[in-house]
Amino acid sequence: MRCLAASLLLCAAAPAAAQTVPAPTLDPAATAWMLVATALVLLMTPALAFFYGGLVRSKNTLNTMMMSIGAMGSVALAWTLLGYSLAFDSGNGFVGGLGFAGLRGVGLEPEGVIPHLLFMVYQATFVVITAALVSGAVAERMRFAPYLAFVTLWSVLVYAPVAHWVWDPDGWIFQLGALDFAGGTVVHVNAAAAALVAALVVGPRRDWGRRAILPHHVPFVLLGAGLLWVGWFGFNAGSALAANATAALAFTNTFLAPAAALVVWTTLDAVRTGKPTAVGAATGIVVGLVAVTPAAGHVGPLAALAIGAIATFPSYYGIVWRARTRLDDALDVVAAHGLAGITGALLTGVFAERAWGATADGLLAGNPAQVGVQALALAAVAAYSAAVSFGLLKTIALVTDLRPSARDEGRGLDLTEHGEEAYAQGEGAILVLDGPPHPVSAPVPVIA
Amino acid sequence: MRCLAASLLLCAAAPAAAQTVPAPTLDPAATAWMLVATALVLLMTPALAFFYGGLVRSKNTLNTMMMSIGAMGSVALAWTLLGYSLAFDSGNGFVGGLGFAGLRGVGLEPEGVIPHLLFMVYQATFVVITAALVSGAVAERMRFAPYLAFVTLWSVLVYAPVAHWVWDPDGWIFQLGALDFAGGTVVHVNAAAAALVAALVVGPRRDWGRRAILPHHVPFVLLGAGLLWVGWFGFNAGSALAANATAALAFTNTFLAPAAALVVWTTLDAVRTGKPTAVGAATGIVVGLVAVTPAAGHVGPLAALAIGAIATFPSYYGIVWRARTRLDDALDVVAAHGLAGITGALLTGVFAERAWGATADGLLAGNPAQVGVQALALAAVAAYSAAVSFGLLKTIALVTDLRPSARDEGRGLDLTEHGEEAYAQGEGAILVLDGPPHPVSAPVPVIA
Amino acid sequence: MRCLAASLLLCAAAPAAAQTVPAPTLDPAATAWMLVATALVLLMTPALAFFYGGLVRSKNTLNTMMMSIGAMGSVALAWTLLGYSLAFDSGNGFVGGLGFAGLRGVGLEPEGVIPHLLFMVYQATFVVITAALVSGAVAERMRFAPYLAFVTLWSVLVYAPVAHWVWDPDGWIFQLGALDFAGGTVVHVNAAAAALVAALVVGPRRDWGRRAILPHHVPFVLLGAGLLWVGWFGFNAGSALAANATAALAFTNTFLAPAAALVVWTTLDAVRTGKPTAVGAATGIVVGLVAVTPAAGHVGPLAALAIGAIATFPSYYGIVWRARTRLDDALDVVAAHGLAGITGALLTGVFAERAWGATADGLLAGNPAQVGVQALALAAVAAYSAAVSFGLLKTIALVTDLRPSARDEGRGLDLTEHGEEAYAQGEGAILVLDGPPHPVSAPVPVIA
Amino acid sequence: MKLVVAVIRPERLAETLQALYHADVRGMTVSRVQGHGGETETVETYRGTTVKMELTDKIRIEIGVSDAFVEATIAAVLAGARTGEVGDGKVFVLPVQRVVRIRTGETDGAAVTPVE
Amino acid sequence: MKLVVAVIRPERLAETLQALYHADVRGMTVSRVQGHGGETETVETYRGTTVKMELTDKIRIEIGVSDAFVEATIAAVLAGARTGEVGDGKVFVLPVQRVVRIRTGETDGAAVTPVE
Amino acid sequence: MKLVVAVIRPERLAETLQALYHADVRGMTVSRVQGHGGETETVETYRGTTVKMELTDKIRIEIGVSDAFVEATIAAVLAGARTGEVGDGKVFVLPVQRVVRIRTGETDGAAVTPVE
Ligand SMILES: Nc1ncnc2c1ncn2[C@@H]1O[C@H](COP(=O)(O)OP(=O)(O)O)[C@@H](O)[C@H]1O
Ligand SMILES: Nc1ncnc2c1ncn2[C@@H]1O[C@H](COP(=O)(O)OP(=O)(O)O)[C@@H](O)[C@H]1O
Ligand SMILES: Nc1ncnc2c1ncn2[C@@H]1O[C@H](COP(=O)(O)OP(=O)(O)O)[C@@H](O)[C@H]1O
Repeated sequence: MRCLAASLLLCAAAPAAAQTVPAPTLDPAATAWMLVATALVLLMTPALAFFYGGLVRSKNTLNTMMMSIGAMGSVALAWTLLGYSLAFDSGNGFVGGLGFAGLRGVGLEPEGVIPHLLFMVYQATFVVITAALVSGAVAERMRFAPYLAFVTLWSVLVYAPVAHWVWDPDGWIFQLGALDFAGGTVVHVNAAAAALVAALVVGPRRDWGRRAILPHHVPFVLLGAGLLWVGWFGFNAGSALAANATAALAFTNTFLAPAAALVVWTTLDAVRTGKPTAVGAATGIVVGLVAVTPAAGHVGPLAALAIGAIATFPSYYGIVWRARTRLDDALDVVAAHGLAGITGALLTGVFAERAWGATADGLLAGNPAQVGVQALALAAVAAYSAAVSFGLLKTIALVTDLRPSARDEGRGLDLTEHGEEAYAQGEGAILVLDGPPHPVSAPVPVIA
Repeated sequence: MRCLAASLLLCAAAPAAAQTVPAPTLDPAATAWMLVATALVLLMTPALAFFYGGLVRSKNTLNTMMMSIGAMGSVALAWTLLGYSLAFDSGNGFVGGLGFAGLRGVGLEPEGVIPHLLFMVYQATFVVITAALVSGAVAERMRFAPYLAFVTLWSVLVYAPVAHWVWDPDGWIFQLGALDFAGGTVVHVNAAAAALVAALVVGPRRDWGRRAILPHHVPFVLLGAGLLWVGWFGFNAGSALAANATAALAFTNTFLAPAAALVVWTTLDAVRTGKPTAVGAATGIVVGLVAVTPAAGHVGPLAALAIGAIATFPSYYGIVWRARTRLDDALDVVAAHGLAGITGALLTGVFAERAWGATADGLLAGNPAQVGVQALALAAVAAYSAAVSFGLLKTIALVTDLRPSARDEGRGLDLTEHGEEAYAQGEGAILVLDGPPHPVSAPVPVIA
Repeated sequence: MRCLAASLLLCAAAPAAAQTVPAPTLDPAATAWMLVATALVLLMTPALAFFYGGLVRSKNTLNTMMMSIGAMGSVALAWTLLGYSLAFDSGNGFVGGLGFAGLRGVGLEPEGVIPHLLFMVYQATFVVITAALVSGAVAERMRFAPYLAFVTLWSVLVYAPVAHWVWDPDGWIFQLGALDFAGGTVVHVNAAAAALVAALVVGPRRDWGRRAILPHHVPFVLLGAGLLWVGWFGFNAGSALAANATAALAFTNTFLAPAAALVVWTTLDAVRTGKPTAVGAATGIVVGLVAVTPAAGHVGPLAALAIGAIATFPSYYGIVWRARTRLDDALDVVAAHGLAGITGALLTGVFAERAWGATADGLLAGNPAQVGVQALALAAVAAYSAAVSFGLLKTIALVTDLRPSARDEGRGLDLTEHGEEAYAQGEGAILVLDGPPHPVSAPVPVIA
Repeated sequence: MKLVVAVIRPERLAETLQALYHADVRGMTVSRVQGHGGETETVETYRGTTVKMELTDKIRIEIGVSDAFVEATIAAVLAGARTGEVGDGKVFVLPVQRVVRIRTGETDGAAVTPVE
Repeated sequence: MKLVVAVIRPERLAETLQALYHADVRGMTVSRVQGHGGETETVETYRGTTVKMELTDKIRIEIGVSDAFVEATIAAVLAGARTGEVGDGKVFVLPVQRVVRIRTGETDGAAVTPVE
Repeated sequence: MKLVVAVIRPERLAETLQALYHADVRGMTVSRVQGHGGETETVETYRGTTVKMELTDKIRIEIGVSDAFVEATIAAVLAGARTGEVGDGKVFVLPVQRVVRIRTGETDGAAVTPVE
């Protein structure tokens, strides 16, 4: 729970961690931690670029990576200049005001116990990775420009209001009392709903289901998963917005849930096919991380283990099932982020405990209503994100093609969208200089 | 020295860093640092996956990487549920109690000056990387399931008691006064002893010594070494368990020793073969890091330079010599971690100075007995680890084969153990759908 | 601005962040942050190894990477033993004394609010990356030994005095009042001047301009850029030397400037060739980071956006133009670090504001003279660096060849300088044992 | 005995393999190559450098067949690999003087008799 | 003049090179290929996708030899590459009309005379 | 119809392509191979292991030409690929019985007539 207004309460509730923080001063230790946490969350976007980039075919490597890297530019700017205000300025229950637009009034004064600008940047790293997550659903067949336009607009029109609903004390979901510590709903379910719609609107890859499409670089997938895990500590434990006991709890849970998910996923793999796969291990880690995200500062460590283990099942079987459908969610954003996000959010409603610092108890602590609140929040966010995503994509499609031609898709988007190859050997590459490359005297081609 | 009870003394002894820390409260700055240090140590395991994965042939890349990644699941869980208690619960001189089993009583209350759960997770990241280190000795020819069973059991039966011996105030080696700041003995010599035994029990690769076996991806080795160095700051400076002068000293030494080792190793390479190799540079960095691990918070910076430089020699010549023997310690765990760990631990006994914060002086400060204490600790840990490792491997071998068949070993473990290729081109891959892949009318094969 | 003496003033000036820090005690939160910041800056050197290594042809991958990794050894030692003293010991306006040589008197006592040794190591990570930057200009055709000798001597004879000029309160540029928060001039322009001279003295690659030379691994370039961005937070925000509002401001600016540069660069690419390239995106990020380096703690966030956006233009067109000249600055160090460093330093003189913590106002705040001061500092540093670099290279050339033979250059420096291949397949590799590899009975070669 | 060498588009490999399979051709050797022919060149840009790629990725398939099978094999390749666009590739038929199966040392006809 | 083309298992390359060396064959050209034949297919799984790999890694060796050397060359390949398991590969002998050594322009016999 | 197979140094590929282009040869197929011949071996060291690399990177070019073009093609390869140092490579000329253009099914002469 990263609501600023509530942080004092939270700290007070955290076992053995009561600290009286005089509200309006900077806390250097919190600042130190949040500087690092922000850097860690930023790391997640290049990490995702490798996670996703390794899963596609080599001819689409750079395009897939650029879908993440590109978001670090345009989405970051859109957030800074507008989205942040819509999310965190006080407004009504549905959207924040324009008071912080263009960073007006956002300076070094404390917001909670850290400088306001640092809080803004920390949140910016969230929206960047959220937007980048969407790209997995449309990998290998969406053109770069409409993709970037889509996620940039989405970050302002969907992410910012949803963040306001859930995290701002004014927000209607916040006021309902839904628990979302670090963004299970705001980040993962939100992105997955957009991903689902994007996969459907853009349509499947032309050779999907007709040809085997294999990950071209599994070590990159493992690199991505490893760096994502490290970065996720900033994501979850940073959401405590201070270097306190809540941060330590969120950190611990962010260690335990993926460890449990990794063990369960590997076991499911071994049982189903006899072979625990590396792609599976990487996926299991991410699923465990997603599932614990809404719960991280609200549940105890054994509950985190349970959440990581349980959340594995829907995602695992969702992935296996999806491959048999006609839904070309190329890198399984819906199964990995959507299903695990939903499971995590619902289980947060089950396992949350005031004793561990949650602002509300969950089912097991005697408050079954919390599960309903969680479900409502999920449904609202997913529906809103899906609806606006649909409208956005259809609108962009009026202006430009969402997809490359069949020929370009066949040759790979690295060449056709970016004019580059990921792994160039340089053979047969002729340098184009100012004059003609090699002066030919009326070529009389005889043999071709 | 990470013993909690002694931390006050330590701080007091550290030059110009006397701080009076009221024992039972959380220190936010220490918490901030330890959150980060824990994340950094966790990063070391994926880093090791790349260090090791780059050194093997491409057909065994994923298997080698999974040996590290897999430990992040099962070893982490075993530690959380049992190992931590055996290591850090009060017990007798040989093993801790079961008081913390299942995380009973491990909450957010301060342990030292940080939340107890954070201390537990910090230690968990140590056991994960220690277990993963062992895999280098059996790379390219041990089956995944028995490997994972072995290191998981080893982490409970060997690592946890040894950590208790050395780091718990009850531990018999602790009480002897052996110095091991961040785990030269507990981590590196311990892992190397297990690695030696595992290499011998599993036996050499079938083509070892008969064929040239070359690292398939040296940039990965450099990536691993670079990330290991960064992570190692968490490992060594985090072992101060606070953001104090001792942490800064350990950090400094963790910068200087590998720098010195890198220079010396590169020079030895240039002298021996005329060419300073990249694999050598990466190895030199790791050796310097290993050697300074036991010394990091106990010696001054010039001593750290000396330790890094001196420790290079046994490891360098150990690696050259080992390649001429029949010991197929495939990735030289014994030479890089064992010899450097031993050298570092003994040199800690030489260079330790109370003036720099050590709890005992070393040889050069007039206490030659410390070297003997260090040697005793090394011998005990190595012997225990070797003996139990032998028993464990022989036991597991009763249940399942430790090794793949000759055919599977030849084809590579990625395919045979994990059903994947690291770098799939997708050529000739036929999608298996629910029905038969391509319906054939009574194939009458005429040509093959 | 990392001048220690001025840090109190700075903090006092930073809006809403006034803290009274009792000078001679350690600040644990500052220590926590600076431990991390130092680790982050160290990460930048392996990151650069991948950024540069991906841009060259595969036959020169390891050599290019080793040019960065090697600096982590010899340059680090030279700094520790001598350079640090020349830079930060009190001396005259041009060079520091020898008081800190061999780390004499450099211990755990506070320097500012962090342990002196930590300050020394933090600065060491700067000189390492600065030296490594130079390598991009001579990639693919400078021998390793003279390269390493050059940058090591350069780090002592150029970097250390220049750091003294700019950052030490005694330094003549410091006293002029030039603003260089984290090293736009000391690091980037300084390195670029050396790079320019080195490219000219060493001469172009033999096939430069005659053959297409393509980056062999663009994902590595993106990995490098991503890790550089993360590390740069330590570089810029760490230069506040405390976890305070200035650090938060520098951090924010280090997020915004590259985001803006990324957007502008990608747009320029799309406009010029119709295709936004991944190499371009990576380059844009680096250029934005370079440009904001001198400004990071001196300007507001909107100014940082402007700096990132504006600095893109000279670097972009500089790179396009350079490829048409005979200057083989292979990886465009001059355009990416020199031009962006100059632009950033001048714009610091434009946008600096005391209100944001700068020690002087810039042009827009009514102090046009600051731009002149910035220009003078740039000219002096560039001229000194270029002159001494020239002398050093010519001197080294007297002792040994700077370049490999044409044949070695053609075969690639990995093989000829390091005796390794980056990506060995192992085919046709014959193990050399003690005896002859395969005993041959008087080979009578008939066919070749 | 003939050696049929076909150079095809990578994206038609699966179809070509399937067509060969239907034609009861089982033994073949495949490699990744690059071809130059009538296809339009691609332009790539790396920083200030612009290059024309004169080579396009292709797949080379080498199939040893008995004389009677040559026609069927060529027909299968044509059926599997054709898109009708420039760049579909070529088939070369080379004479073979001898074929040996390494496993058994059998030669010629026997060498290319299937296993099962 | 003949061109002996052998397709062998990668793990037998070192032995095959050695056998050729003993047979005094010095010049050859080697490439990585993939083969389809009688070997059992491998199954791989990537998330929900299961695939059969119809191609197995092989090495192709191309050796230009004078007619008198053909037998010795084939014998060396057979000796070095055979394991007796399905998948050992094939040797094809192709007629060659001309050989030119690029360095000198020498043709035929002279073109394949060794250097030292 | 002939198939001209040239094995050359990678660093001479650009020049060779250009020479072929000037000789009006447009269709060809190129692959990365490794060769063994008279070149001195390279020594590499990986930790304690020292190896001799017996293979050197080469490029293999396969060019289908009508009989009248054989000489010009060989001359172009020699002009483009020669450095005069050991390791320049070889050219083999193989007879071809039939050529088919996959796109159109045209055979022989017609199959190798250019597109534009
Ligand atoms: N004369 C030739 N010799 C060898 N390979 C050729 C020849 N001509 C074409 N090829 C191969 O066939 C591919 C397709 O040829 P191209 O002329 O582009 O198309 P098409 O065959 O449809 O006219 C080329 O990329 C090349 O690999
Ligand atoms: N007819 C053929 N044409 C070309 N290559 C072949 C042919 N038959 C087999 N090969 C090559 O030989 C390899 C081994 O053949 P296979 O039939 O599997 O085993 P074996 O030769 O032991 O019966 C194949 O993988 C393929 O590369
Ligand atoms: N008999 C041969 N058969 C096939 N390829 C050969 C043969 N001899 C040489 N080659 C190829 O030609 C390359 C150069 O040959 P080499 O003997 O080293 O030099 P040169 O041709 O200049 O005497 C070799 O690396 C190999 O790829």
